[in-house]
Amino acid sequence: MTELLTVENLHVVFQTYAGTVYAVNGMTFSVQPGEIFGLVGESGCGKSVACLAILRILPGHGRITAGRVLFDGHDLTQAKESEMQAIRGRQIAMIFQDPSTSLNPVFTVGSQIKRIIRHHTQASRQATEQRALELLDEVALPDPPRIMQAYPHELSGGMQQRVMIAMALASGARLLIADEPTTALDVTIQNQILELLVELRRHVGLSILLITHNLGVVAETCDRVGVAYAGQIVEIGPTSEVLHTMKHPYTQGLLAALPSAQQKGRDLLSIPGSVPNGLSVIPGCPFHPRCPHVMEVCRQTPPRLTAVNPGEAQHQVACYLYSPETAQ
Amino acid sequence: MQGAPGIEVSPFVEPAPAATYSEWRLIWRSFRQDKLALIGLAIILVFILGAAFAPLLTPYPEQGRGDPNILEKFKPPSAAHPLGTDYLGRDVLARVLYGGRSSLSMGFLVVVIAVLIGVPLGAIAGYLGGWVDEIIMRATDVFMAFPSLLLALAIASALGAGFTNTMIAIAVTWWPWYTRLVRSQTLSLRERFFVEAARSIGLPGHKIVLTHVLPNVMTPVWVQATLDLGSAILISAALNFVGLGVQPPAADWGNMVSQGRLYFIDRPWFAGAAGAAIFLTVLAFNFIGDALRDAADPYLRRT
Amino acid sequence: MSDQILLETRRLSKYFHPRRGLLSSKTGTVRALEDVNLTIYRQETLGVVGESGCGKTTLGRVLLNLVKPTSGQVIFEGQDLSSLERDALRRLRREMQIVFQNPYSSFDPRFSMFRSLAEPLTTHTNLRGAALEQRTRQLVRQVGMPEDALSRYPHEFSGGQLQRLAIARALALNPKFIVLDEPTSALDVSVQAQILNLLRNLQRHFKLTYLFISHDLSVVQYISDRIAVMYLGKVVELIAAPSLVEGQAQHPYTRALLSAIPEVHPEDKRERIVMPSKAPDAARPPSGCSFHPRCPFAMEICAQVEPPLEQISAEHWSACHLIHQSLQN
Amino acid sequence: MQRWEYLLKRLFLAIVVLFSISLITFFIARVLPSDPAAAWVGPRPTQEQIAKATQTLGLDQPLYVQYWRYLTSLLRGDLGVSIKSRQPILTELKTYLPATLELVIASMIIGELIGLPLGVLSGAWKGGALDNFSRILAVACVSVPTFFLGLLLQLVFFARLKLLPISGRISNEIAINYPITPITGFYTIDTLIAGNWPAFQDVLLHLILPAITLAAFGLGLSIRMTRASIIETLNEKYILAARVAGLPRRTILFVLALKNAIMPTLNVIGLSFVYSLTGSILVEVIFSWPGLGQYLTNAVLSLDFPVIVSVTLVVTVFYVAVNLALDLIQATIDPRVTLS
Repeated sequence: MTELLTVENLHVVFQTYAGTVYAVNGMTFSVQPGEIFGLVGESGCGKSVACLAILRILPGHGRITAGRVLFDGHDLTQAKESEMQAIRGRQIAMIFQDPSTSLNPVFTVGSQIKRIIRHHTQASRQATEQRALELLDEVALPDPPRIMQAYPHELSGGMQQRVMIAMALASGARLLIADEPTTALDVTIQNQILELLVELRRHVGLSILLITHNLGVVAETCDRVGVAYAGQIVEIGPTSEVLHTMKHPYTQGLLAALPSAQQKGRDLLSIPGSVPNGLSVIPGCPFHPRCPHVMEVCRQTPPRLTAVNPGEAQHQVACYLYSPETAQ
Repeated sequence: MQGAPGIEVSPFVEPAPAATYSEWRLIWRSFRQDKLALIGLAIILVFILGAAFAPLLTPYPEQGRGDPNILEKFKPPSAAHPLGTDYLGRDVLARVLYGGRSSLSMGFLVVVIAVLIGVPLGAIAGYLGGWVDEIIMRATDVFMAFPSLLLALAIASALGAGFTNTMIAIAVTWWPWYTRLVRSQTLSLRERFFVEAARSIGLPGHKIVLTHVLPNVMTPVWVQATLDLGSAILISAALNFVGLGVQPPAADWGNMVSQGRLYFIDRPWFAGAAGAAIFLTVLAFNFIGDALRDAADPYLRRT
Repeated sequence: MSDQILLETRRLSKYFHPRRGLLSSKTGTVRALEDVNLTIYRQETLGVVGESGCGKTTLGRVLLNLVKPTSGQVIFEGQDLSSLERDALRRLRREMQIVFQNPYSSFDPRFSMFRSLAEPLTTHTNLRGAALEQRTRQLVRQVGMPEDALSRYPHEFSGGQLQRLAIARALALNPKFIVLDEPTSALDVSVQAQILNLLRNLQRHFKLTYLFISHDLSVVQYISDRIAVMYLGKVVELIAAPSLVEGQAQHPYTRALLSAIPEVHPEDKRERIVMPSKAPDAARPPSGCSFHPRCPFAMEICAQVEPPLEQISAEHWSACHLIHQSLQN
Repeated sequence: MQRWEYLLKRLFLAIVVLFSISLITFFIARVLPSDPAAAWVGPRPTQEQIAKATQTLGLDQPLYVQYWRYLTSLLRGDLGVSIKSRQPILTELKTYLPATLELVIASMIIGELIGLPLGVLSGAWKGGALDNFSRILAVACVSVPTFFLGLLLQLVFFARLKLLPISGRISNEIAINYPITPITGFYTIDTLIAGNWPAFQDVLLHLILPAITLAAFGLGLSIRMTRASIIETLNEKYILAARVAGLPRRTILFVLALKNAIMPTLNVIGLSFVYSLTGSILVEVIFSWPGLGQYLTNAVLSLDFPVIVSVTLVVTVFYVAVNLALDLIQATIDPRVTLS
């Protein structure tokens, strides 16, 4: 299978008042055509920054220091700004966490969608209008002609996110990066948006890079998942394998920490400490200060992603508990 | 389970976030990167010291205070009179140094009075809300509906010309800006939970305003006050220029320009020196204020 | 039984009138709470769950008298809060505390932790000097923080640490009742577990009563003894947590919420109840049952008659016309 | 809220403000001075004059009666009589106001025409050469005292370069040889209408220096505030979303960002207007421009109190009206304004 998007050993740093923040430290993953890939992790794990880096829209004080981002075989980190311009929207679209601030408040929904359609297709006025109505229908918004006339603040959060998705489709992108698309929404609305994404993947053949902190969301929508910690992928593989036969102590800890009815009356297993703030690079395995199974080697050299079962390359984990060198 | 102090808790190993500096130290660290601001600081220092030690710095202190010296009038700059002499023969440098006493102190006092009136009113309006807020805000509306120079001019002429009256007149037009600023800061502060936490433990309102609200709204007030020092000096110079403010023979940069303007085409030095003094001072305060605002920006946004 | 009751509300309502100033047109009142009758037993955790704008946060504030109710009563240990004098009310504040959603804004950035934790003590007790210091040290230890935290400032802590300290502050006056307003929603999963464990330990140890407000039904299910489900300012279902887990919820909204939790283990998945996405507007609640426009089981009567909260079993109440339907069938 | 409701509300508020303004001017005129009658009569009053003023002003009456008389006479358009000229103030204002407005409008055109585009470009290319230039220009413009700048310009363009006239609205010989028939009171427009080219040229030359002097402050203000609002808008999430959608930079800047940044810009125009209006007081003194400012400063020097108060009142009313108009324009541009 040829990957649509490959992120290889990506490093991103930010210069801030407090010092240099190492946000992404050698992240590697790929998204295949037509799949939903979940990038899951807690705050500060670098998942959102990695996505901004893919599209090269990092804020001014952030920059890519190493690594490659291959889209269709082209390295986006080396592309000129004008080439990126042609990739944004037309090839890769992105939606954000808070739809209410992602829509321009002083233009109607219709004019915002139509502007994108016209820019990318040069269609006639009438065809543009038609296409905009189709798109709003495609994201299951009721009464598209009325929505076209509405200003963003007149729509609910769920509807705004649907509009954002319609705008992502308007440019004809093949890959959609969805950065916590449902975090700002209520649970019942969250489900509908996720279902819409799954639906679009099936119908339009859209590939989706879904960023979330919610393992439940991953379980219900993603084909494959990468677990990020301190700017690196610590475990990656098909969703059901990662979530059911999880190997990395961090993944195990995350799942054990989820409160559920079954855990009732018992203490939750929790990971001690809190996520690192990125102001320094943790030597060795980034998880070692919080890991219950920490060994001497973990403090020295960072582990590499290796297949969990030899001969089955899909499910990989970066942990010395499973690497052949330390297994003996 | 053990006794009260030792109740069982999950193990906890977590390093504290690294940098722990106070807000003003961080602001200063960023501020001192700004060359223009440092130049501004130097200019202000020179004028303040010049005004404070005027009697020691000039050989003609009595001329600085206003004594005429008709025989020497209209002398261009020379070694004896580095900035020349004015239409009454007074040493212009001495006049500028003494004029700084009036101009600088009026600007400074106007801002102090405006802050003293405006800040408490803003905090009260923002914290209490309701009809108190409504009344205070409508009052600011009315005062801000007047162009401030004009209102100050009308009030100053009603009170009669003079340093104190002019200062009061300007301050009256100035406080609403601080009330507005502090009120909006207070409103956003009220959204933050520590104020609600203070209410939930039953801390009385005046204590909440004094200990939690006011200290947290002052950073933007200091920034604004620095910028306003320039504007206050500008407006007080304007009132002195039209004949309000300090009365001759006392010197003020504003009335010095006014007195010199008729001779300006042929003998530009004495109106020019005073005009340049105003320009440099206001410029310096703007440099400082801008740098301070940029430096404090992360802290202003935080609230 | 009545001495089992710590707190009760009787027909508690809170209306907000969005201020429009002079010359405004009356464009509706937001009914944040309407006729809420709740009983909270000693040492239990009552979970309150609902989507944004359902009034759950207002409920917490009204119980603590931080917001005055429009009508109705809050009765704490037999005393009606609205009838109390100012001083009596201030004394009562010692008994009831609150922990907020956002730990980062829960502390005055200019106060050291010592000052923040000492504030409730100096306001309500005569503890000063060494005794005060002693007490604050004890408080930080109780929540699993090192004592040197007292000399530090809020920006030096992580969210999880701050939430521990906020809990310490809430404990300072030995309260009986704590409102926990989404205490973990700003935290990461791994830290959330620490806080939930801490809350459970403290409850056991200090015999605390909790009102646990959250939008996350899985957290509420885990920590609560009973759960109140709110929709547009009303309690639509009140149910013991084990019954909820066993799938005995009656109200379609409760069932929709349950089915909407994204599950890590798909085999746990309940059949999904799909609701129209039309967002409810708290200023213009629908006629009859306020949930009927989104309810997949809506009947004719739902649009006309508002269903009362009816008792189904000992600890199970529900406000839905379907109860009678299912009983008849 | 409906748009007409918003409009009504704004109008109502404006009336409340106007009412309060009359209260304050009343306060300044009748309460603040230690002896209002003496202040009203001017310098070196005679006993008889004071007695007459006390009677006409009704100073022996209770304050509320005085205020009522003051308010009703204002509403009739009676602003009183100038002490110095013994003319009704309203009549005098009618001759001075057009001169001031012509100057203010000319300066606003200069200031905003340069300031707004410079602010936009400077904000869009933050840190660039143009940005550095315009920031220095802006801070210099807001720091220089208006009256001093006027003197400097006279020194350069009149005395040294001999390019432009030093003061007045029109040269004497032109005024005599090519007389202007007042229609609007704006000399530039009046000469254009009449096709009076020599006079038009002369009037325009006279306008340049005072207009530039007056424009400086507003120019600096426009650059700073427009720049700040552009930078803020460009930091918004929806601008990032537009970039991600692949929209070209010029569309983002000149269509998407500008429509959002226009609101603060309208406020800038309002502020510039008031600064020009008050700045004209000083500029008119420097350039002997026969407008409100000169009328006012002469009144200050001769303690012509009725004139001081009336000019303050009239200018403020003007200012309120301009702000009201700007508010209504905002309401038509931004759909959210009517909600807040």
